[in-house]
Amino acid sequence: MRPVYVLGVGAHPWGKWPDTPQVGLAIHAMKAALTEANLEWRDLQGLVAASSRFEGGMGWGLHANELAQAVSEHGMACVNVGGACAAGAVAFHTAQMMVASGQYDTVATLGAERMPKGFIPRPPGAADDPTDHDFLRWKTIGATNPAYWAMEARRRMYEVGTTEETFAAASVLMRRHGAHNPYARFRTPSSVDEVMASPMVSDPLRLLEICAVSDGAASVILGSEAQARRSGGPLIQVAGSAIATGQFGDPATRIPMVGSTPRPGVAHTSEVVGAVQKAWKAASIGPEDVDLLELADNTAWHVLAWPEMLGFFESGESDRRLAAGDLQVGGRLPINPSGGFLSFGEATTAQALLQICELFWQLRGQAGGRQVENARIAMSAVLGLGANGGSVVLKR
Amino acid sequence: MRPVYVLGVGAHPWGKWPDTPQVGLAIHAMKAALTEANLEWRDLQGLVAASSRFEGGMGWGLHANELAQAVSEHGMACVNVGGACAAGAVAFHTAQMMVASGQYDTVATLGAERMPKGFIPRPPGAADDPTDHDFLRWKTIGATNPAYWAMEARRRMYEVGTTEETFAAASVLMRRHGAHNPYARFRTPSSVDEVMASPMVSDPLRLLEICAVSDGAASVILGSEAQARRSGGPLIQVAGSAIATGQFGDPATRIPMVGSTPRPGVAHTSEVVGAVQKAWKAASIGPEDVDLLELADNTAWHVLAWPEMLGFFESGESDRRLAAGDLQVGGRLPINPSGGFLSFGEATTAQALLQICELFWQLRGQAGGRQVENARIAMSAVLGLGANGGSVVLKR
Amino acid sequence: MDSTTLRPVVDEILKLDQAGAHLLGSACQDCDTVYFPPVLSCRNPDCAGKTIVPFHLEGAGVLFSFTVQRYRPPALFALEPWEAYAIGSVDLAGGVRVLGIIRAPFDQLSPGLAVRLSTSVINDGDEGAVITHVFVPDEDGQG
Amino acid sequence: MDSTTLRPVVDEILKLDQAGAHLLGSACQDCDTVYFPPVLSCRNPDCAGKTIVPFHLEGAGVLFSFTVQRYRPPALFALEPWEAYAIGSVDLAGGVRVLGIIRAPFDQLSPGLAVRLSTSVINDGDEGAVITHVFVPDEDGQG
Ligand SMILES: [Zn+2]
Ligand SMILES: [Zn+2]
Repeated sequence: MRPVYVLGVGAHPWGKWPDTPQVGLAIHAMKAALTEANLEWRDLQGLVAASSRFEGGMGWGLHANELAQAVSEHGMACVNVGGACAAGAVAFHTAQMMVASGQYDTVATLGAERMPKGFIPRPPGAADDPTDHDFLRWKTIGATNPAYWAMEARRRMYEVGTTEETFAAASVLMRRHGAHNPYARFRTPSSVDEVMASPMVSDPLRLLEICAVSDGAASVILGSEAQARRSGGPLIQVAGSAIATGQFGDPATRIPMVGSTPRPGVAHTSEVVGAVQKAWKAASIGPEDVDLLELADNTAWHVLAWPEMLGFFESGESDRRLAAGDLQVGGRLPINPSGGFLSFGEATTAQALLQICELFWQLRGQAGGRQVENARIAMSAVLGLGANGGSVVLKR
Repeated sequence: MRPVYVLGVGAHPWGKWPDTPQVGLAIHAMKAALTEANLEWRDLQGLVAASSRFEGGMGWGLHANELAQAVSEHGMACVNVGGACAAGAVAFHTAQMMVASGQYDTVATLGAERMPKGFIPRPPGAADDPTDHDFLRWKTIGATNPAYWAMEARRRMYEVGTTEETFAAASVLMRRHGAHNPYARFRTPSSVDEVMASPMVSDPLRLLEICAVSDGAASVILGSEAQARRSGGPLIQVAGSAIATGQFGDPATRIPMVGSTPRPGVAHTSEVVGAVQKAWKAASIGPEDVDLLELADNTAWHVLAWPEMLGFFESGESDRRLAAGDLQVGGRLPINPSGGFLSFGEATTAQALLQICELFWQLRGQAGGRQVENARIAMSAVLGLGANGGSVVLKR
Repeated sequence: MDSTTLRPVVDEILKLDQAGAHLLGSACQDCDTVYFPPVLSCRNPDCAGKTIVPFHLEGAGVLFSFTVQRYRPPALFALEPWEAYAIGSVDLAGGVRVLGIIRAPFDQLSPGLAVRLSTSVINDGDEGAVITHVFVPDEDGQG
Repeated sequence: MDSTTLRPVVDEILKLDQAGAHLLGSACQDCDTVYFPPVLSCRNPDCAGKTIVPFHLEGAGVLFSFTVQRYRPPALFALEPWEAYAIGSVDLAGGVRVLGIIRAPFDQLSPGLAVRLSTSVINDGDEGAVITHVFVPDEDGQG
C-alpha cells in the first residue's frame, strides 16, 4: 500500500456556538489545517466530510459539497459519509484509501456539527418504522443514550466490583487532562466530591460522568509522501487505520437496540475491537507499542471498560490502573490526553477527527501541558451508532 | 494503482414495489451480485452503500449497516455515502479506492431506494434555512426539478434550434432500448406521436420526456485480480473512475440553485465533464475509444445535450446524430442501451449503480436484444444534486 | 395499571390475548436464533438458509442489568404524569435479551432478579392511553 | 397584486423600501463577484481574500430562459388559487443569474426579453398572504 501521511490538522474550539453557522465552524477548522499543511483551498484534490443529520449539507447530507460551494469551486472530488459518532473515522479511513490508491495526492477530511440541546434525539424526519430499533427504543421504552451506558456501568459494578467513586475518578482524570487543552469546552479541573455531588442522570451515572452535547469542528488533511515533505515538519505517517461493524452475538447493550442475541465468546463492542485489531495489523503493531490512546469516553464507564475490551488490560484491571496513575499523562498508558469527550463534549460527526488532531499534536510535540513525552505511536478508537467502529494509528 | 475488477453485478427490477421493504430490494440485488461473483455474504470485506434520505438506514442514513445487521454480521467495513442521484457513482469510486489501496480484496456497493410519489421533494426533516438554495427554490419560486431541466431545454431550442419533435424522438429511442431490458420499468416501445400527445409538464418537456420516480436496487461487487479470477468469466476491469464537483462560473441552471454567477469559458455541468475527463485520464482513453455510453437521461434534453457537453459531438450536432441513428444500439455511439432513466425511472441512490450493471452486462455479452456488438470499452456519466458528477469506465 | 383493552403503542411487537402479553419476534428455522423485534432475514453470517418465521417470546426472564432514568426523554416517548422509571435488559428463553421498562421498587433491582413480561399504560398524547411492554418481578421465578 | 405592506416569504433575500423591491445578495470585495442569495464566503477558487459585503441587486435584467410549470409543486410552495405559472432565469447586472417567477403572458416569453424585478402575492397558508420576488416585462428595457 502506498504510504499516507498527515499533512496538517485543525479544529474549532468545542463549546456552544449558536451564532456561528456550521459552515463557519467548518471553514475555521479547515483553514487551520490548510495553514498547518501549507496548502491553499485549490490544492485539495478531494474532501471527505462526515455528514451531520442535524444541520447543513443543503438538507441532503452534502456537507463536503456545501463547503466547496462556500469557499472554493475548483472541482475537487467530494465524498459525504454517514456513521454518527464514528463518521469522522469513516471519513479518515476513506480519505486514506483515496490517497493510498495513488489517484489522489491531497485529501482533506472534515467534521463540523452543532448539536441539538439535551439528549440526542432521533434525526429530523426519521420515519416511524416498527422494524427500526431506534424508533422502538423511543416509542416503547423512552431509553436515552445514557440509559444504555448506565446499564453497562451497572453490570460492570456487578461483575468486577467497580464503585461509584471509581467512575467519578475516571471523570476527574479526563477533566485534569482537558484543563491543558485550548480546544476543550470544560477546562476546569474537577474533584471526586464534585462529580459525586452532580445530579444522577441514569443510575449509576451522574451528570459529570456523561459527555455533554457540544458544537465543534475538526479537519485532518492527508497526502502522499511528496506532499508531506512539501508541507514541512516531522513526517507523521498513517501507520494503519480501519473501520469495522459488529459481530453476530456481540453482548454489548448497543444503542439503539431493543433486542439482541448475545453469544458466548464474542467480543463486547466487537465493532471497535475489530477495527482496532485490523488497524494494529495494518500498522504491524500491538497494544504494547502504543504510547497514548484516544478513546471515545461517552461516559466514565468507557474510560474503564474500553482499555480492557481492547486488550490493554485484563477484565476488571482498569480500576486499579486508574488508581495507580497509569492512565494519566506521564503514566504507562495515557488515556485521552486531549481530555476526551468528557472535557470537550459530543459534536458527533466531528469528534473522531478531533481525536486524530490530538494524535497529530502529540506526535509533533505540540500538546503543551498535556504532552506525552516522546510519543512515537498514537492511536484512536471510536464507536458510532449502527455498530460502526473506527481506529487510527499514527506514527512519527 | 492496483488494478480493480468487477466481480459481479445484480439488480432488482425497477418499478413501484410498495409491498417490498427497501431492505428487501437491497437483499435481492446483492444476492444476485454475490451469485454472479461466486461469493458468500461473509466473503465481503467491505460494503459501500449509497445512502437514501427517504427511507431506511436506521433513520441515520446507515444503509450499509442496516444490510449487515439484516443478513450477515461478520464485521465487514461499512461506508455510507450521500450524493443524491450521483451517490451510486460515489459509492463505486469509494469502493474502487478501497480495493486499489490494497487493504481490501472484496468490496460491494449498493443502492436501494423507494421514492416518494410525484415531484422529488425536500428530504424529510430538512431545515428551513434561508441560506439553503433548496429551501429557497421551494419557498420563493416552487421550482420543481423538471422546471430546471425545462429551462435548459428551452435555451437549447433558442440556441441550436432543437424542435419539440426531436426531444420526443430522443425519448422514443430510450424506450426502444428499454424494451429489451428485463430490469426496466417501461418496456413498451413508444412513438413520437405518443410522446407529443403526453401532458405538458414544464414547457417544452412532456410527461414521457421526463423520468418517473421508481423503486429499485442495484449492486456492483469489486475486487482484486485474484478474486476476479476466482469468480470466473471474462475479466471486467475498472479502467478508471472519478467523481468531481462543479467549477466556479458553471453556466448550468443547476438544481436547486436560485442564483448563480456564470463565467465565460467554463464548461456546462462541469462536475460531470470534470468526472468524465478524470475517468478518461485514469483509463488512458478518449471519447473515440468508447463503445457505449450510459448517461443520466433525467429528461430527453439530457440525451441530446450530454454527448455534446462531454466532447463526443460538436454543440448542436446531437439532433442530426439522433436522426441518423448514430445513438441507437448498432449506431456509432449507442446511448443508454439499458433504456436509461426514461425507461427505468429514477430510484436516485440506485441508478448510477444500475448504469454500471449495464456496462458489465454489455461487456460480458449478456445484454440480449440490446447488446452492443463486440463492446470492449463502456462508460457511464451521472449527475447528482449538490454538483456531484461521477463517471466509470469499464473494459473487457 | 394493566389493561388488555388498550392498544399497544407499537402493534407490531406486542400482542395481548387471553394468555396475557406476548412479545412478537422471529426465529430462524435454519440456525434456531431468536430475534426481537421481528426481522426480515437472519443476521448469522454462518447461516446459509436464513428462513425466518414468526415467534412469540416467552414471558419469563432474568434481569441482566438496569438503570433508573431520571430525566425526561425526547418527545416521542410520552409518560404522563412524569416520574423517574427503571429500564433494564432481560434475558429470555431462547437466548434473546430484550430491553424494557422494569416496574419494580428501585431498591429491589439487581442483576439476576427473576422477572416476567407484563404491560403498563403510558400516555401517548393525541392518540389517548396506550400500553407498552414492561417487566415485573416474578414471585414464582428463580432469582 | 404588488404590495409593499406584506411580508416577504423569506425575509433574508427580499427587501421592500420606497424605491421598490430589492433582492439581497453579496459581493466579494476582492474579486468583485456578485452572489445571490447572500453567501458566507467567496466561492472563487482564485480569490484569496474572500471579503464578503452585503449587496443589493439591481432590478433590471434580461430573460435567459424560462418554462411554464403546469403541475403543482410539493407543499412548501403555496400558490392559491393554483394556476400554471412561468419560471425563468434572469441575467442581472454584475453577472449574476437569478431564478424567479415570471409574471407575463406566456406567449410573450422568449430568451432575450427585457424584464425588471417586482413582487407578487402568494398564499402561504397559516401565515397569511406573503410576497415573493418576480420578474415582469420591462417596457423601457432593451430586449
Ligand atoms: Zn439463521
Ligand atoms: Zn472573491
